[in-house]
Amino acid sequence: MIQEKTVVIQHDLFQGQYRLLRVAAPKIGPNVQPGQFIHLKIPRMEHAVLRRPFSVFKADDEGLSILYATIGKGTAALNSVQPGEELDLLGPLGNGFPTLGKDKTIPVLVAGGYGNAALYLQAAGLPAQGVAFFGGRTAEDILCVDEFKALGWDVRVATDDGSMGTKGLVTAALDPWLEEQKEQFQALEIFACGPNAMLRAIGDRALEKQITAWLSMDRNMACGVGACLTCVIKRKTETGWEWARCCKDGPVFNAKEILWDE
Amino acid sequence: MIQEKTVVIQHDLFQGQYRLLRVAAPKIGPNVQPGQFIHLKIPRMEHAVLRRPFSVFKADDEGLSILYATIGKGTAALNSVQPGEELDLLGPLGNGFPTLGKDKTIPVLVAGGYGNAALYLQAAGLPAQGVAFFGGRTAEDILCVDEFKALGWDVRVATDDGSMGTKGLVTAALDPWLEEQKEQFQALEIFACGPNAMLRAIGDRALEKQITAWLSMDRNMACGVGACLTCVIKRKTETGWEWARCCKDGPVFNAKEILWDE
Amino acid sequence: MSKPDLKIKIGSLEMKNPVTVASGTFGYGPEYADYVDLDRLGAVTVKGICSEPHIGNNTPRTFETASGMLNAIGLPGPGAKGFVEKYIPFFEKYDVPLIVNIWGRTLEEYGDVAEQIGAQERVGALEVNVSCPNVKEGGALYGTNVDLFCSVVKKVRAKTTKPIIIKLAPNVADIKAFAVAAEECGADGLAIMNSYPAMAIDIETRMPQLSNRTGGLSGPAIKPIAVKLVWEAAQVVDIPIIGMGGISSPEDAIEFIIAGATAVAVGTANFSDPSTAVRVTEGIESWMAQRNIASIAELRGTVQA
Amino acid sequence: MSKPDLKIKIGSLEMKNPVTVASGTFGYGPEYADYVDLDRLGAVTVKGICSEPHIGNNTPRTFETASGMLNAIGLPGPGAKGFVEKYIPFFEKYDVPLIVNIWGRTLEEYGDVAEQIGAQERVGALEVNVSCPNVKEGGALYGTNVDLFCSVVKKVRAKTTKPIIIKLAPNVADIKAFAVAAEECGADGLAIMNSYPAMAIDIETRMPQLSNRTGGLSGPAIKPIAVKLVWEAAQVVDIPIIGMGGISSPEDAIEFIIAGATAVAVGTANFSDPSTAVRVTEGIESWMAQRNIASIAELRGTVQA
Ligand SMILES: Cc1cc2nc3c(=O)[nH]c(=O)nc-3n(C[C@H](O)[C@H](O)[C@H](O)COP(=O)(O)OP(=O)(O)OC[C@H]3O[C@@H](n4cnc5c(N)ncnc54)[C@H](O)[C@@H]3O)c2cc1C
Ligand SMILES: Cc1cc2nc3c(=O)[nH]c(=O)nc-3n(C[C@H](O)[C@H](O)[C@H](O)COP(=O)(O)OP(=O)(O)OC[C@H]3O[C@@H](n4cnc5c(N)ncnc54)[C@H](O)[C@@H]3O)c2cc1C
Ligand SMILES: Cc1cc2nc3c(=O)[nH]c(=O)nc-3n(C[C@H](O)[C@H](O)[C@H](O)COP(=O)(O)O)c2cc1C
Ligand SMILES: Cc1cc2nc3c(=O)[nH]c(=O)nc-3n(C[C@H](O)[C@H](O)[C@H](O)COP(=O)(O)O)c2cc1C
Ligand code: FES
Ligand code: FES
Repeated sequence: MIQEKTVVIQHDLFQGQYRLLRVAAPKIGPNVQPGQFIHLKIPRMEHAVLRRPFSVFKADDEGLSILYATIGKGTAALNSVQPGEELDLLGPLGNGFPTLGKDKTIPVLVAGGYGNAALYLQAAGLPAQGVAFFGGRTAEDILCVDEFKALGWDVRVATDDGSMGTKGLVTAALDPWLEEQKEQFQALEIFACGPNAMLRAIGDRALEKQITAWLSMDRNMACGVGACLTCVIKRKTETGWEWARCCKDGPVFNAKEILWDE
Repeated sequence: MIQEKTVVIQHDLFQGQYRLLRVAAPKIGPNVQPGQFIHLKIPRMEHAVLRRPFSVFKADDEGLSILYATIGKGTAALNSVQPGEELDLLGPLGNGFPTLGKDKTIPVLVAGGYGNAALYLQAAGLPAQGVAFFGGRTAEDILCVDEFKALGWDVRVATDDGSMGTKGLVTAALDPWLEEQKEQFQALEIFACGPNAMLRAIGDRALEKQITAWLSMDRNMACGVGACLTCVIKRKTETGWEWARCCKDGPVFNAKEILWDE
Repeated sequence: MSKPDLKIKIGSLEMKNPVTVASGTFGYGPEYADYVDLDRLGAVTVKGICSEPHIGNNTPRTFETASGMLNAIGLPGPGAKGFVEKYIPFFEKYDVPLIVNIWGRTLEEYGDVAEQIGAQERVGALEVNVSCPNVKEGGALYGTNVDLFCSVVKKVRAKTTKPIIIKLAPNVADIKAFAVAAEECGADGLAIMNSYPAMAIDIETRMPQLSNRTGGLSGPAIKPIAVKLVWEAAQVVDIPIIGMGGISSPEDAIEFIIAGATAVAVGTANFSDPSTAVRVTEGIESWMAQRNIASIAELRGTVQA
Repeated sequence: MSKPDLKIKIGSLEMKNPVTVASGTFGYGPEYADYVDLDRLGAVTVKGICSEPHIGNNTPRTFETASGMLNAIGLPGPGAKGFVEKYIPFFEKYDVPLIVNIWGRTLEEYGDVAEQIGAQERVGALEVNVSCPNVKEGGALYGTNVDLFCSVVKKVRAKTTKPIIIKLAPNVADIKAFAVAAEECGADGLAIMNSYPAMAIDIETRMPQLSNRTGGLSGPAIKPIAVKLVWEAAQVVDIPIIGMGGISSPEDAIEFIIAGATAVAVGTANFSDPSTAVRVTEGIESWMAQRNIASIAELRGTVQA
């Protein structure tokens, strides 16, 4: 884990409400594992005392990029950052996705909205390509389909309004496909990132069908390094549950570890 | 008094630490009297709850400009404002300089640092031109000499380090000249703007020599419109003194009204 | 979508909308009249008035801090008689209800000013600032000692039939005790909160940034403190509360109302934007309309806590 | 220009510089060790420890506000035994003094944890968080009732010979009474201030932004409140004070020292910049050197007020 003053290389509208931000980060970039995140200090936002966490979308020896949605004050302020400006990052943070558990496993990616920012490096790094399910409100929320296809993934899309792919939640596309895989659930391994409700739906299916599933959880964070105990998630233990820190013990958890609240 | 959303037309380094900012302000611009000021909301500085006051340097039917020194957080943040951006102004505020009291009066301007931002409109509007004394720490703090000369003023400069004009405070240039005018003090009328200590020195001389002098006072302000009672100055009354509001009752006061603190 | 009902009442004081301005941030009325149509406010609350004229503190009187400011103006003012002569006539040309903030250094002064101001027909309510040191009893603060506090409320109550709104000091361990005491002693409403005692020091000169050494912290910085105090007080009293502390947007005002406030006041935000109170009113109205909330009463105190 | 003397003492605890971190913002030590050389800190102060393990509150536990944040973490922790086993060994490889923040829900819990933690050689001092409700006596807060407060200080004093630093609650009318009481009951130092009770509400869901409904406000927003409390307390006690509340720069720290603090703690600012405490230390040193101030003692309490 490193605190690095990075320099913005590129910052463009990507699609809809999403922007792509690339920074030169020679210290953090080379150390990123798929599914890890960085904690970013928004410049010129002096009334904000907290950083903002973003999954690393892409990373290499020179730097890294994030793909983000503008949803509130911090991301709105981030919009005004220009190439050449300095950005203070902490990273790479947390535990990312594991690689495939077994040979011959069919990897399944499930993403909602910016969720596939967290999945791209995983998709690129896995030894095998499988099926990727992307969900979103509308076609504008379906990101990087071509990029995942170019990596060899079979991409299936669902949108709430039916403007692209199946109409409905991502499970509307996933469930029929899962049904087809009935005979080989043990051969599947799911990697998912998206809104909480989606992750829970995936977790439920994984448990029910005994599929290994890895969920990248999204929790409000303060420190991002395990010190403040803001971002806790209930993790099952032998005798009940304990708090696990999303930032430090996650953000990726095995679905069977998570105790969902009623 | 008007609250106007103005648009930045021009924002350039003027000289040294001084910048010139021009805005389109069709409502405020035409109403400005020499010596009045505007109260400016610094954009993108959400942790700052107060506006910042600046004298109007120039004004016309389309807009106005200010000439400002970068001295703290607010003016530093102002530096980043770009042409095209919106600036929220209150103005024109306060009571400016009166015109010459009598015919045949010789007007004398005395300015320290950005003080002559407040004096330019006065210099341009008076029916007669006289002598202008400009003081500053170094040559970089002596502003607009050519512009005042172009208006027909006899400009005399003093700098603390002697890098331009007389070495010393502005009074080092003023005093010998005043000495020469001994016979006709009643014919002089002083208009001054600058740091407090300078204004006091001018005020003292004015009282002693019975010269009419108008001082544009600089006080920390909150509301800028007379409501909060932050910016008060002791004004002599028949029985003692009362508080006058720099923003509303000033910023220009007759030197003989001011009760200086011990 | 019909227009939501924004009307509220504090005792006999009727306000067409729940938004007033905080005492001391809006002068005596005329100062902002060029920028704001006063008749669009629920009420105008003026700067604190004592029975006698008062000179206030030396300068510096204010200092900007992170998302807030300190003030130690020191309650200068023209006194009750001066106020009545100088400013009551100004309000004749407006319909807006007038709330006069009053204070004293002794019980007698509280009584005197309440009587003089309360006698004015144009005055809709008195707001009683109890954050003052009692000069007779060695400087103990009326606002942080329940017994002294009750004596003020009772004194003011005895001297006027106008609605009295007690403006509580925030720096107490238990605001509920003061809220209940005010109600029991005859208050018609509460105002929460006054600025919070605070200080800043210039490290180069080692002088306090205010001539009075300490002052009151106001602005967005204190909003979460104020919301909590309003929420706590609203649970223990039935009289209406005017919530204030850092309000600068309609959303801020709605947060106070959901916490339990009947009305709100815009203070420090006037300095940054004189149109805040009007903008807040319009914003509350459209926010409610969009959500089909028919009246302020439907919103008040509905926090799920 | 010789190097200024930054050393300070709190009872028998010696710190090579006056800068520590605020409890709860720096974990138990290891969490920030990748970013910060712990040995450059004056001391490490760890998250609050109770005698028994504790689960804390549900989420959401924090919420960002204007120049501040709310937290209601709820003091989860491994308990005294768990802390000793899990974290004391970590500190063996460092020289930095260790301050352990402790708390309890009953007097007995305060006593137990003080005894267990105080017995650890590696521990340099105990910081006693008194902002806890007393579960036995109906939830009254130890920190806002002088009698309960004294009982805690005396209990902890009786159970350990290590320096004890009492961390005062800010939400009292008169901090001086608590400062004096702590000194009289045997405290070696004071820590001022804890986060300030506060609240925020989501206006769409009408739910509090924290699962615990209310939480503590920290960060630059509260700095002027903290400076005043430190200044007031410093006038009435001789024991050293650790000042905290919104410190994020050397200048902030110097302001507290001039107000009367012997040491300072960096809290919320760690989240934004983990190197803050080190940056503050370096900044104090160079600021003093530039002004030929030879020691912290020359600076302390020198406000011209
Ligand atoms: C591990 C992790 C990875 C993430 N990766 C991405 C990504 O790749 N792309 C992307 O667009 N977003 C991502 N997010 C979400 C992103 O952090 C939030 O959208 C962002 O913090 C919103 O900030 P704001 O100031 O605009 O929103 P506001 O709502 O104004 O923020 C207020 C506070 O809430 C917090 N907050 C608000 N929404 C979220 C959220 N969804 N998750 C966590 N904290 C939140 C903010 O951090 C801030 O503290 C990720 C979050 C986590 C925890
Ligand atoms: C009537 C009037 C006319 C002015 N005209 C000009 C002008 O034409 N050009 C120019 O450069 N400056 C002018 N000033 C001064 C200008 O307002 C300050 O330089 C500016 O407010 C500094 O803000 P800051 O945030 O950079 O400084 P900071 O020191 O960070 O500000 C902190 C606070 O102190 C106040 N403050 C600091 N210095 C001054 C000061 N000298 N006067 C008043 N308030 C101050 C700020 O407004 C703010 O509230 C004028 C001031 C007044 C009262
Ligand atoms: C400059 C200033 C002057 C004030 N004067 C008074 C006053 O005379 N009487 C009073 O009761 N409160 C006074 N207050 C407190 C405000 O009315 C209000 O309670 C406080 O500022 C919190 O609201 P805000 O954060 O919106 O400003 C004053 C506040 C400020 C900033
Ligand atoms: C997330 C968080 C957790 C905290 N936990 C504790 C704690 O366990 N014990 C304690 O005494 N204070 C705790 N505090 C209070 C801080 O130690 C400190 O007193 C307060 O935050 C003010 O300092 P700051 O503004 O620099 O953060 C906590 C503060 C925060 C923000
Ligand atoms: S955000 Fe602080 S522990 Fe996870
Ligand atoms: S700045 Fe408010 S009265 Fe002058």
